[in-house]
Amino acid sequence: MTLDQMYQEEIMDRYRNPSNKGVIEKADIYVKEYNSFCGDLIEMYLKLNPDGKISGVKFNGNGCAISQAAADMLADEIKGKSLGYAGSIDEGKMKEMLGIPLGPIRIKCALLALKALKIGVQRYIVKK
Amino acid sequence: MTLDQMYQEEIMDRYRNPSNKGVIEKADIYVKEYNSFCGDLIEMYLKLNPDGKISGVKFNGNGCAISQAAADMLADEIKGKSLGYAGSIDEGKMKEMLGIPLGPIRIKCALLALKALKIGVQRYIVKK
Amino acid sequence: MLEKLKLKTFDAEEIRKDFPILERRVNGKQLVYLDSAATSQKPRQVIEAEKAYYSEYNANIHRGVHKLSQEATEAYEGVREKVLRLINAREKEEIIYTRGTTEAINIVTGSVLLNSLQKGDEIVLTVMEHHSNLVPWLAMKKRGIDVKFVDINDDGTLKMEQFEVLITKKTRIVAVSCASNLLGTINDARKIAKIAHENDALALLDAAQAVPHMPVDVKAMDCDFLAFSGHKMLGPTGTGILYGKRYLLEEMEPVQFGGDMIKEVHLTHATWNDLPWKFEAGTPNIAGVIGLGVAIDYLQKIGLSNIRMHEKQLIAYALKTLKEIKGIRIFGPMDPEIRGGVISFNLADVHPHDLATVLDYEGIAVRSGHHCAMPLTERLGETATTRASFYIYNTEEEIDRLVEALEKARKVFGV
Amino acid sequence: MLEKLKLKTFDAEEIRKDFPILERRVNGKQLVYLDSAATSQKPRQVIEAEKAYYSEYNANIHRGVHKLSQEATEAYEGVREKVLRLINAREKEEIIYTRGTTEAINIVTGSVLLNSLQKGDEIVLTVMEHHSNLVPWLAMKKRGIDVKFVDINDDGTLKMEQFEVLITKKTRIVAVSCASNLLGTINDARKIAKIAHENDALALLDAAQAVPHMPVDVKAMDCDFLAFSGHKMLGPTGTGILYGKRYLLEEMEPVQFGGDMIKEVHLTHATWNDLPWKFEAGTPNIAGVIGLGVAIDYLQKIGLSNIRMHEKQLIAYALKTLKEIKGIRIFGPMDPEIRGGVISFNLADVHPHDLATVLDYEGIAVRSGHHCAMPLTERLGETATTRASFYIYNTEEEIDRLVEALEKARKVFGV
Ligand SMILES: Cc1ncc(COP(=O)(O)O)c(C=O)c1O
Ligand SMILES: Cc1ncc(COP(=O)(O)O)c(C=O)c1O
Ligand code: FES
Ligand code: FES
Repeated sequence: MTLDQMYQEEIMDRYRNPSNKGVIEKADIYVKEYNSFCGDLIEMYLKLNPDGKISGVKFNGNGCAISQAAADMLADEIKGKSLGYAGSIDEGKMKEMLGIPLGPIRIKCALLALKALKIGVQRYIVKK
Repeated sequence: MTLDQMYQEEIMDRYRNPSNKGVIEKADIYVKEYNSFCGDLIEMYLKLNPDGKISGVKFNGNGCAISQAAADMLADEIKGKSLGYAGSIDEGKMKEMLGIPLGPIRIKCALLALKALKIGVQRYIVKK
Repeated sequence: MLEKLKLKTFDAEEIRKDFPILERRVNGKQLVYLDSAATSQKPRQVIEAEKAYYSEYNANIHRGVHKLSQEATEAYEGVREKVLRLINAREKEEIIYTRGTTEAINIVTGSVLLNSLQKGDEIVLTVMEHHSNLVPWLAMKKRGIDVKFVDINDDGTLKMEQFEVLITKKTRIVAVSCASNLLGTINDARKIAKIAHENDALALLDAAQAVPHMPVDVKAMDCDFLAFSGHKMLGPTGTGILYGKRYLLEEMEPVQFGGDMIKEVHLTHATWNDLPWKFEAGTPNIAGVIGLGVAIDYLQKIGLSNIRMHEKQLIAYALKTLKEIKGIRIFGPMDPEIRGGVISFNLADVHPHDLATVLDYEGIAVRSGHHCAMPLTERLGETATTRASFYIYNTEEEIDRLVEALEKARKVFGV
Repeated sequence: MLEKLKLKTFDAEEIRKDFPILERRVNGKQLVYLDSAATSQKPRQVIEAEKAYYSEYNANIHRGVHKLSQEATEAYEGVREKVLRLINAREKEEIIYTRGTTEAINIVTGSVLLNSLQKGDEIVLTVMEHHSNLVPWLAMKKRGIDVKFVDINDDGTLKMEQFEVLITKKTRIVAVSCASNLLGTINDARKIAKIAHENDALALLDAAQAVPHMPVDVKAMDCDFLAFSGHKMLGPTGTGILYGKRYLLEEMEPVQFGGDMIKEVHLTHATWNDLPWKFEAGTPNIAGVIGLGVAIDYLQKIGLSNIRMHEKQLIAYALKTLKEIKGIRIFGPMDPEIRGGVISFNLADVHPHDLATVLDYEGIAVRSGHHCAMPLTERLGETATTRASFYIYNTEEEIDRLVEALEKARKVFGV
C-alpha cells in the first residue's frame, strides 16, 4: 500500500470536514473514552427517540485523521438506526467501513469511536 | 588441576582432624559470620594477652572442607601473633596459604574465616 | 529436528541437538547438566528468536507507530496468547509479564489488595516453600498478619490434613508450590485451592517447578494466582508470568509506577492503564518475552504430558540407582507418580558444596545448598543438600555418569 | 571494525556496520532509525554476547558451585565494575541491576526509607519529567506528601531560580532528569543536586537520556541516586541500573523479597543479604546484564565525549534544516550546547501519529505521542509531538531524508 492509499480521499475528507463533529446537549448517551496508546480522547453523544432509534449522534475530541474519519463514518452508519444495531457493529465491520489496512497500533485509532459507542450502549442498557 | 589436587592431603587432613576447632569461654573477641552464598556459619574466638598478643584462637561452625581447612590454617597462622598482624592478613595471603585455585564461588569458603577475623579485630579496636 | 517430535516417541537424543550448550566439555569431560530446576538450557530456536528480534525489528513497544515498533509490539503481545493456551487461562488480560516467579509473587504481595489485609488476618503456607513464596509473606508480619505453615510427612509429602485445620475463616490467602524444587514432591494443588475457597481464602500457586514440566490448567485447579518463570522452561533469563483472575487483578493496585502503566498523567494525579499493562511499568524485557513465546511453542510441540512422562522415567531410574550408593540419604517421595524430575540427597557427612565441586570435576553440573528453601532444609535436619534435576534433554546415561561420580566422591572423602 | 574507533575521527558509517538492523528495508526504503531515545539498536557484539552466554555457559548464578554457574556469576558480577567505571561510582555495592530506569526509580520510591517520609514532607520535581520519574512520586500524595514542580522557560530550559524557592527545609527529595527525552534539554544536574543538599534534601537523577549519550560522573554531580536504562545504550531489553550512595542503600529496606536477597530465612523471620543483592530478588536477567557489559565496553571504546560531540553535530544540523520547513514548531532549546540528540516538533495541525505513519511509509522510524511526558506535552500546549532522536549510528544524510519526508507530508495533508 502506498502513502496515498493510506491517507485516501475519503479519510482526508472526513478528517478535514467531518459532518458529525460537535456536541449534543442533554444527550441520552454520553461516553468519554481515551485511547490508551496515544492519550487522545473521544466523546460520543447519542440522542434517542422514544422508540429507541438513534435520532442524533455527534463525536468530539482531538484525534488523528484515522480516528476522526472512523468516528465520522460510524456516526453516519448508526444515525437513524436502533440502539441494538449500533451495539452489534463489530471490529470487522468497522475495519471494512474504513477500507484500509492498519497495523496493531493504528488500529486502536480506527476502533476508538466504536469502543466508546459500545461502552455507551452497554451502560445505557444496564441502567434501564 | 585434578580432583585429588583440589582436595589435597592437607586440606582433607585439617578438615577431618582440625587442631583449632572448638570454643573459648570468655573470649576477648567473638565473631559469628555467615557465608551468604551457602548459609554456613563460622564462629571465631580469640583470647588476648595483656600485651595484645593472641594467646588462644578457636573456630567453630559447620562448613565445607575448604572453609574448615582455611579456618584451621588461619588459626595456626595468628596464634601467638599480635592483633595487628592478624588484621593485616589479606585475601592474597589467605589464598597462598591454601595453595589451591578456587572459582569465584568457592573462594568465599576460603575467605570466610578471614572475613570473620577481620570484623572481630576491627570491632575490638573501635571499642577500645 | 522438531518435526520428529510429532512422533509418539520422545527422543531426548534428538532434542539434545537443539541445545548448543550440551556439546560443551567441562574439565575435559562432556557436560552433564543436571541443574534445570535452577534454570533450564535454551534451544537454538529460542536463542535465534532473540537474535532475530535484535537484528531485524528491535524497537520499543506500544507507543510506536513505525514499522519496527509495530512488529515488536505484535510479537511481544502475541506471546500472551501462547501463555494463555499453555495454562488454559480465560483472557489475555490475566497474563502479566514479570522478571520471574519472584517478581510475580511480589506483585501480589505488594499490591494494595493485600495491603488491605488487617491485623489478625492469616496466611497459610507450607514448610516446603521456596524463599520467593515465603519471604514476601513474612514481610507482612510487621503489619500483624499471621503466617502459618503446613508441615511435611517423613516422605516429603504435605500433611494434607493440616490444611483443614490451619485454613480457617481468618485465612485470607493460601500460597503453596505446585511442586517442590528441593523434594520434587508434586502437591495436590487442586485440593488445596478447594480448601482455601471453602474458607473464602484466595489460592496462590507457585508453579515455577510445574509449568515447565507438566500440563498445568488454571481453570481445572481453580487457582486465583499462578506464578512461574520463563527461564526455567527454555525461555530467556529475566522472564516470568503472573496469572491472576481478572476480577482480582482489576481490584489490585499496581506496585510499580511509570510509563506504559498509565492512562493519563497530570501534575496532581494519574489514572491506571487497563489490564495487563497496569502491572507492567516501563520498558519490559521485550526480547525475553519474544524468546519465551518460542520456548512455549517448543514445549507445546513436544507436549507437556510427554515431558512429564519422560521425567517420570528418569526420576524412577535415578531413584533406583542412587539409592544403591552407600551412605546416601535421599529426600522426598520415592514414588515417581508424585515426584517431579528433581532429586536431592546427601552423601554421609560430605558437605554438599564439596560434593558439587567433586561432581563438577567430572563435568556434572548439580546444585548444592539450601536451594532457596532454608526452612525446609532445616526441617529435614540438614544444613544443605545436593540436587540433581532433569529436563527434556537429560538421559539415563547421564544418570549413570552421576552415579559413577558419586562413587568416586565416596573414595575422595573416605566415606 | 571497533579498532578504527581508536582513531580520533568518529565515523558513523563504520559504526553502522556493527548494527545488523540498519541494513533493513522498511516499506521498500532503507530504514532510517530515529527512535533511539525510546530504545537504541544493538551492535552484533552485544547480540553475540547474549548468544554466547546461552550457547556456552548459561546457568543460574550465585548459588551454583558448578563450572557453568561460576562462569555465569563471574560474567554477571563483572559488569558491576564496568558500570562503576562508566559513571564513576565508588563501590560495586552501589550498583544495582534493574529492569530499566522505571524499576530503578521505583526501588527508591518503594523503599521504606521513603515510606518514612511524613505528612507535610515535600518532593520537588520538574514539569519535564518522564512518567517514570513522576508517577511513583505522585503515588506518595496519598500519604500526605506534597509534590512540587519546577516549570520551564519558553525555550524549554528549566526555570532554575524556582529550585531556590521550591526547595526548602521541608523538601526531602529532589528528583530531576539529567536530560529531557522530549525537549532534549540538558539540565544542570550538578547545580540542582547542590541546591538540594544545601537544604538537606536528597537528589535523584533520571539519567536515562544522559548516560547513553554523554560522560556522567556521579561523584562530580554528587547525586544520591542515579537511574538509567541499559536498553537505551546498546544493551539488551530488560536491563537498567540504580546507583545509590552506599549509606542510603544500607538504610533502605528492600522492595522485592525472595531468593538471593536474603542471608537467612526462618519460618518466623528473614535477614537481608548485603548490598547490592539486597535489592535483587529472584533470578535476574543474566543474559541481559552480560550483554549490557559488552554494550558499555563498546561505548567506552568510542568514548562518551566523542558520542556527545557526534550528537551535538547532528542536532545542530537537524535544528538548522528542520526549522526551514514551513509550519514546523520545534520544541526545546535551539542551542546544541544544552541539547541532547533529541528533537521534537509538530507540523501545522497534522496529528503526530499521522505524521509518524507518513514518515514510516518513507522508511523513517520516529516516535510520536506524549513520549511518556503528558504533563510536559500539556505544558507545551500540545496533545502530542513527533520526535526524532539520534545516536552513534545516525548521519546527516538520514536527517536529509527526514526533511524530504516531512516536505512530502506537507503535501499529503495539504499544509
Ligand atoms: C518453586 C520455586 N519458586 C520460585 C522460584 C523463584 O524463581 P525466580 O528465581 O525465577 O524468580 C524457584 C526457582 O528458583 C522455584 O523453584
Ligand atoms: C528520561 C527518561 N526517564 C525514564 C525512562 C524510562 O525508562 P525505562 O522504560 O527503560 O524504564 C525513559 C525512557 O523511556 C526516559 O527517557
Ligand atoms: S493517534 Fe490518537 S486516536 Fe489516533
Ligand atoms: S560451602 Fe559453606 S563455607 Fe564452604
